[in-house]
Amino acid sequence: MNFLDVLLAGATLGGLYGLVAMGLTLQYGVARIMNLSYGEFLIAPAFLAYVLVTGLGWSPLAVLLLALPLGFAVQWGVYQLLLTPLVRRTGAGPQLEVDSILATFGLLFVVQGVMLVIFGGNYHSYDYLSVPVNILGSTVAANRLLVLVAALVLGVGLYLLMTRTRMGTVVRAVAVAPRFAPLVGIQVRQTAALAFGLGGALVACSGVLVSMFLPFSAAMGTLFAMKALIVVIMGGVGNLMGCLVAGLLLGFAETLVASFVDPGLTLAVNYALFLVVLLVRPTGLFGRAAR
Amino acid sequence: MLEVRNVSVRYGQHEALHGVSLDVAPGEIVVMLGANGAGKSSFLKALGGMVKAEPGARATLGGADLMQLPAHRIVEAGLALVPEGRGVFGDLTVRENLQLGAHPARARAGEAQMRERVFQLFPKLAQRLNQAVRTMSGGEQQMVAVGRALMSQPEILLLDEPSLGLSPLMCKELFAALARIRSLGVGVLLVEQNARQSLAIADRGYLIETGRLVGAGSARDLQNDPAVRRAYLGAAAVH
Amino acid sequence: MSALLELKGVTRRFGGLVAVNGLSLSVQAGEVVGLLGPNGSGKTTAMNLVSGALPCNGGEIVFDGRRISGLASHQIARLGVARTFQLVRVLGGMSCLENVEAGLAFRPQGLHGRAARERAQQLLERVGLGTQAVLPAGELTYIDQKRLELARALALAPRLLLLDEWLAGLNPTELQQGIALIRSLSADGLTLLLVEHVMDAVHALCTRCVVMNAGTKIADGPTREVLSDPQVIRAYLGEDENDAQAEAAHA
Amino acid sequence: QEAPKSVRIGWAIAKTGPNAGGTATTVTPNYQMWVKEINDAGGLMLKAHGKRVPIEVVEYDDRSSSEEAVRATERLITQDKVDFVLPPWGTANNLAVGPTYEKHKYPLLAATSVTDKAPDLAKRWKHAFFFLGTGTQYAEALVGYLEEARKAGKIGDRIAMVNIADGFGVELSNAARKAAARHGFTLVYDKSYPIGTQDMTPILNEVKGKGADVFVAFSYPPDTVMITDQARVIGFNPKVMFTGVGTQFPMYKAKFGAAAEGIMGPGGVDFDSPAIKDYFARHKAFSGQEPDRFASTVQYAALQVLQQSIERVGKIDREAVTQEIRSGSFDTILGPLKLENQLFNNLWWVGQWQSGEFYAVAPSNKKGAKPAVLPKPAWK
Amino acid sequence: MMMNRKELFGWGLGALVVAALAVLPLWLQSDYVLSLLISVLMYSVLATAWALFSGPTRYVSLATVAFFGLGAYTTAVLSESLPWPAVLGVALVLGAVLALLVGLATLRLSGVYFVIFSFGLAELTKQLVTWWEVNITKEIGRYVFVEITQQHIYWQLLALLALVLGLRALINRTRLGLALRVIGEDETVAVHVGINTTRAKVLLFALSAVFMTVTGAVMAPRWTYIDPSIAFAPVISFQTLIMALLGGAGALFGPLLGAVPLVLLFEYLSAHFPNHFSILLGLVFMVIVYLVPRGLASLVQRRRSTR
Ligand SMILES: Nc1ncnc2c1ncn2[C@@H]1O[C@H](COP(=O)(O)OP(=O)(O)OP(=O)(O)O)[C@@H](O)[C@H]1O
Ligand SMILES: Nc1ncnc2c1ncn2[C@@H]1O[C@H](COP(=O)(O)OP(=O)(O)OP(=O)(O)O)[C@@H](O)[C@H]1O
Ligand SMILES: [Mg+2]
Ligand SMILES: [Mg+2]
Repeated sequence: MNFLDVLLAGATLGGLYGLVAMGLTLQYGVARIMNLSYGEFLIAPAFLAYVLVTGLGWSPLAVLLLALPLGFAVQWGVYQLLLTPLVRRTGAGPQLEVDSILATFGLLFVVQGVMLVIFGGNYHSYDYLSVPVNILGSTVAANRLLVLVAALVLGVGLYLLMTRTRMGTVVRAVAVAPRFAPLVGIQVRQTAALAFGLGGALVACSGVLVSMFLPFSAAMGTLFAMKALIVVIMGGVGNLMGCLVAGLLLGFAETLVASFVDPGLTLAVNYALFLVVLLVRPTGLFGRAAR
Repeated sequence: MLEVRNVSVRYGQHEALHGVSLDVAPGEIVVMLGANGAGKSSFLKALGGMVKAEPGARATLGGADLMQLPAHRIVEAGLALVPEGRGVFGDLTVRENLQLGAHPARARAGEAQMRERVFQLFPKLAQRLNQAVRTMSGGEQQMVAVGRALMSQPEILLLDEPSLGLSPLMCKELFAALARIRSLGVGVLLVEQNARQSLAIADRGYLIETGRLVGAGSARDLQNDPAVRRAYLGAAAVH
Repeated sequence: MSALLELKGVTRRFGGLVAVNGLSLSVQAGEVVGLLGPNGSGKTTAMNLVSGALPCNGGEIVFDGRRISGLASHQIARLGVARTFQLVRVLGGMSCLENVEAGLAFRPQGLHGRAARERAQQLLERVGLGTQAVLPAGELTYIDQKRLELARALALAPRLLLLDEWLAGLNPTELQQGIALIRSLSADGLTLLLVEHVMDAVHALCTRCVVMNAGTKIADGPTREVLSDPQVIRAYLGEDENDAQAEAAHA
Repeated sequence: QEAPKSVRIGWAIAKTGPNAGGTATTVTPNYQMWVKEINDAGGLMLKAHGKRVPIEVVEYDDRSSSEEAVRATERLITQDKVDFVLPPWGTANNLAVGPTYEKHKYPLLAATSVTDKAPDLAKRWKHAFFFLGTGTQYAEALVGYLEEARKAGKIGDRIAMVNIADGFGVELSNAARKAAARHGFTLVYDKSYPIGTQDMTPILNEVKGKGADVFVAFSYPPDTVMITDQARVIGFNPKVMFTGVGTQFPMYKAKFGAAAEGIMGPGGVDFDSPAIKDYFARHKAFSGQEPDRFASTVQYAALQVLQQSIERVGKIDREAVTQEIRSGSFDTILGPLKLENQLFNNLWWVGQWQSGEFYAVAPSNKKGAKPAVLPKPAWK
Repeated sequence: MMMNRKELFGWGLGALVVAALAVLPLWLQSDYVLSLLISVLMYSVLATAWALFSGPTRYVSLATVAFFGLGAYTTAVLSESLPWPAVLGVALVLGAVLALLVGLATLRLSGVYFVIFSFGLAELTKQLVTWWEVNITKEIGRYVFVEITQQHIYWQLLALLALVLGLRALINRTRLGLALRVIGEDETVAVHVGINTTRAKVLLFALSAVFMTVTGAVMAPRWTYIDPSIAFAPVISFQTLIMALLGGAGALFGPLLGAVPLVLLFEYLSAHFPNHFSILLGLVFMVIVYLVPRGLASLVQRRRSTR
């Protein structure tokens, strides 16, 4: 197996990991909501894509155009309706962490339950862009390449947006000190809702993209959420570049191990890598102080 | 002109502030003196929107009633607060903190100019633009807090013990700077334990005790008032 | 007589910044020494090095003839070094009494149970918080939290007490009380190293001062001498008040 | 003795959690359809009472947890006092509830569990019946078939094999490893991968480089789909490609269509059998989805066995019904069915997609077997 | 240490309740109720053990199942070759050793980093056990055939619960309890008042882990068949955490207030609404969060304080 194959496979897989985690890092990093129901909001757009693609003959790319604003709107609404009462009540203090874990855990079950009722527990899958793309003699599936491209574009783009623009600084200000943000004229609730919604748009995007090549079922959301959590923490909470880098690292590690050591150890190595990174850098690759 | 009427603050059962009223005119420095726990910080926080005042309070600034505004609109209306404990964005850099200070629309136009002013006032900040504020010394953080408030180009600046933790030299420079800020037409409301230095630059002063205003007067009168001397200027001042 | 606390060429870096640079100083038993310096000159960092909150990058610290640089904070605390923090740190969710009991429980021959409660009440009274004993510490005003912190530090029955701007933010009346309190601690035989910007307090309390600037020591000696040192005036105290005002008027 | 108002049948299956996928494909539609068909006919015929008695269902969600499955089974038996209990999906859960059935002397008709331990367990548990064979049986059949192909000069003796690191994958790969050695094949690649793997390219690239004619993957549905998909993308086209659970699923057919041509997997059905055709039609009409082409038919046949046993005994007498299951011969959609030592051995072991249907190809001497397409045609 | 009358009464009452619960199965006829009680007890022990460490220190751990699974595997591997008490003993030692290693490794982590680290750790354990079984023993599932009845499991769990509750009550009274609360409030302060935070945290983590491990060992015989997905199911960690938080991890009986009703609720919902279990469960959760802000324990306390 040549090295370029490994590199490409690692990059596409890592791109997938990074992309799936980006929305969560925004949601947790800024709005300080540990959203356990995150994975369900990845699977729901996947189902949307499935229905529109197999039922109505839409192109998944068209679904993407629908899913992005829809994902934003849904998560924005979730924040405004379900989470602001908690934020108010706890004054964004440590109790918020506990309350949001419990509330989003509940939401997880509700959304998953609804999907189970509608779609049953079956696996779903459809075929799209499953065609080889040749890059310097190595082949990679177009749909997976698309994910990598999306991850790079969104990751780098949002990272620049967050670090280079005033709006980004505002969002980060809410992340680090929500209590003091109003002192400089920042509307905390709106900003947090915005970040939460943006996270929703991102996760919807990854849901649609994932549905192009991974079979999914209503029960699978938590798997994605857990993976995303690992990537978020490894990259450093709230840091999109961290997400991308951590995702890619995990992807490369997994592919290298699968190719040269033993595919049976891929996930073990992934977790081990994650643990080692934390032991060396207790706040993740790009993280600042823990809170 | 900031006109404050009848501000009360309650923490649960305990009323920390009872119907305080006062005025701050443009271009004047007003100092608020009071023992610890008297309610000075609560008063400033109520004006800055960090705690809710009891109904019936009014605080007009340029036609707007600050008490009716959501917290984030207050700074837009022209009132900036440097809260107790500084309230800086610790994980952000000095540059970003100052940039955020200029976030209100009112402050965008003159941002670059104001930044230069702040740097003149606190040259240290210009050298440490990319340091995370969390890692700065106590006094340095105080500079960031004041600098950030100035960045919003307020009409009224509220400062809660700004000299806390500043070295004597910095302290002098800060008070000198406040005098300069006043000359720009900004009204300054200052809560200070350092009564000697603050009265020296202030125009007027108020005394507050257990949540009530108990005295007011020109800075000179207060300086000479024996009761004030005893309580706030201390024995050390009488030599 | 050997010093109770001795810093020998102590250095601490943060990335490229040398916050404390080859600092040497000593504190004799029973002394009250002021550690002064402009903002950011490394005073708090020096305190952190002594209390073990930060490790040294170089040099060594000796307490009571024993090398303490390299020891963990809790070991240093148990040897008899207590401190307060520049930004107060009280245990907000616990009552004042419990805060002080936390200080009593873990020193050598620590107290627990009823004895601790009684002793904690005494200590709270000593710092003037006798009536607030059962209040959650988070509800105290900033100043009272500082008092509570002092009571907690005293609970450790320390031989050396490090106070970081403990007197900042007090009004003159309170300041006088605070000074009297610290004097009484000193009279009880406690050795103190205090960082302070309040000159009245420094004059009133410190027999000797060490002045730092940009991480290095620029003066060390009897308070009056140090405070009239031109270098100290230039870096730290500023020219005379009138000059400063004149300068401001020029600008 | 008065006739019961109903025959109470309980099941605790995974409606949520990781096992929900397999359950929804293979178990739930069959259970529900079976009950509906019986009740539409008026119920189970209980001779002893001379009348038909409808089935009443008590169902629980075991949430894919062994602990819940065990407790729900206990609840069905001791609280709800159901007359019969139908088991959950999957090897692990069938084994987990086994002792409970045994303790209460309820027959366990395990139709979705594949284990080499089945003969031993059957000795230990007198009330357990294993319908889906052992890993060795599948492996032997597959390798036996490969041996024929090798003798015919159609393939070489190199096999590449991967398996999922879970009960099914490990059982089958262990058996296949032994079978391969026995029949003189070389395993040029033999690795496992963990559940939750989201990319098969590294494995496939590696396997592709090994120059094996035969690629065998003992995989689960999501990975089965991924393996097929990615093999197609990288242009890996071995002469024999055998993939695991999921190959037989309607979802697989919908996704790959003609591209699946020539791919093999465990199971298979005899589409020339009218009974099977009829079963497929009924299943489609009832649940809106086709049955899978592996365990579904067996699952349904097991239910027929239960039904016929009860009707032959003619009353609710579990001991007698169990005895009947053990020794009787039954007429099912799979044809005549008789258990040997509580095991059903007359299964289809290997199937293959041929022009849009998953036909049974091994054992090749069994009636209804189709000749296999070899080598696998190029990807479409 | 002196005990006042009220405390003595509390201990006496506790002993009485335990004794009453212990004779319950003798009188109880239903296997099902017994197995439900076993579930209740299992989660009660897990949640209380979890809160033993995480309650005062506020370090939220998702490693529960790593220890639980380790215990289950100990039973699976050793139950045929060792007498039962020895199996439990080995589980205890293994749990303690693993916990000490983990505890020492994680000292620098805090907040959510610790949470997810502990989750990653449980998953790593699962992956390694899986790999070992697949590649070394070549058998992924293990069978546990031991002569342990449901009643035995019940008694053993009850004993564990009594032990862990008693231990927690004892620790609360001691200096160690105070140390943990100080750590939970502010670790910097903790070291500066002379608390050896490393020792306190690691000790408590190990104690809590030992209970989890032994619980896993005790539970294993109930399933006959064990594989890594069963023994290391992450849902066990999550449910333990949710129960403790919902009940209130700070109070002695808080975890019980979470575990008992939740296990019963799970049971009720999955029995009565097998097809809408998730939705209803989720709704119940959300209602609780919105209506009972500080955990169920706070309701009881509030009631008590208003009386
Ligand atoms: N968050 C709070 N919860 C309860 N009581 C509070 C809170 N904040 C302040 N208080 C109480 O309100 C009163 C006034 O406090 P405030 O901080 O306004 O006083 P202050 O004059 O600024 O004092 P200081 O000089 O100590 O800063 C005090 O009695 C204090 O205990
Ligand atoms: N964790 C850190 N990372 C980077 N720089 C730091 C860190 N802590 C302190 N510094 C820097 O080290 C220098 C010394 O800080 P220190 O807190 O010791 O000053 P100080 O003398 O106590 O000042 P002040 O009187 O304002 O409290 C400062 O310039 C500060 O910015
Ligand atoms: Mg104040
Ligand atoms: Mg300092």
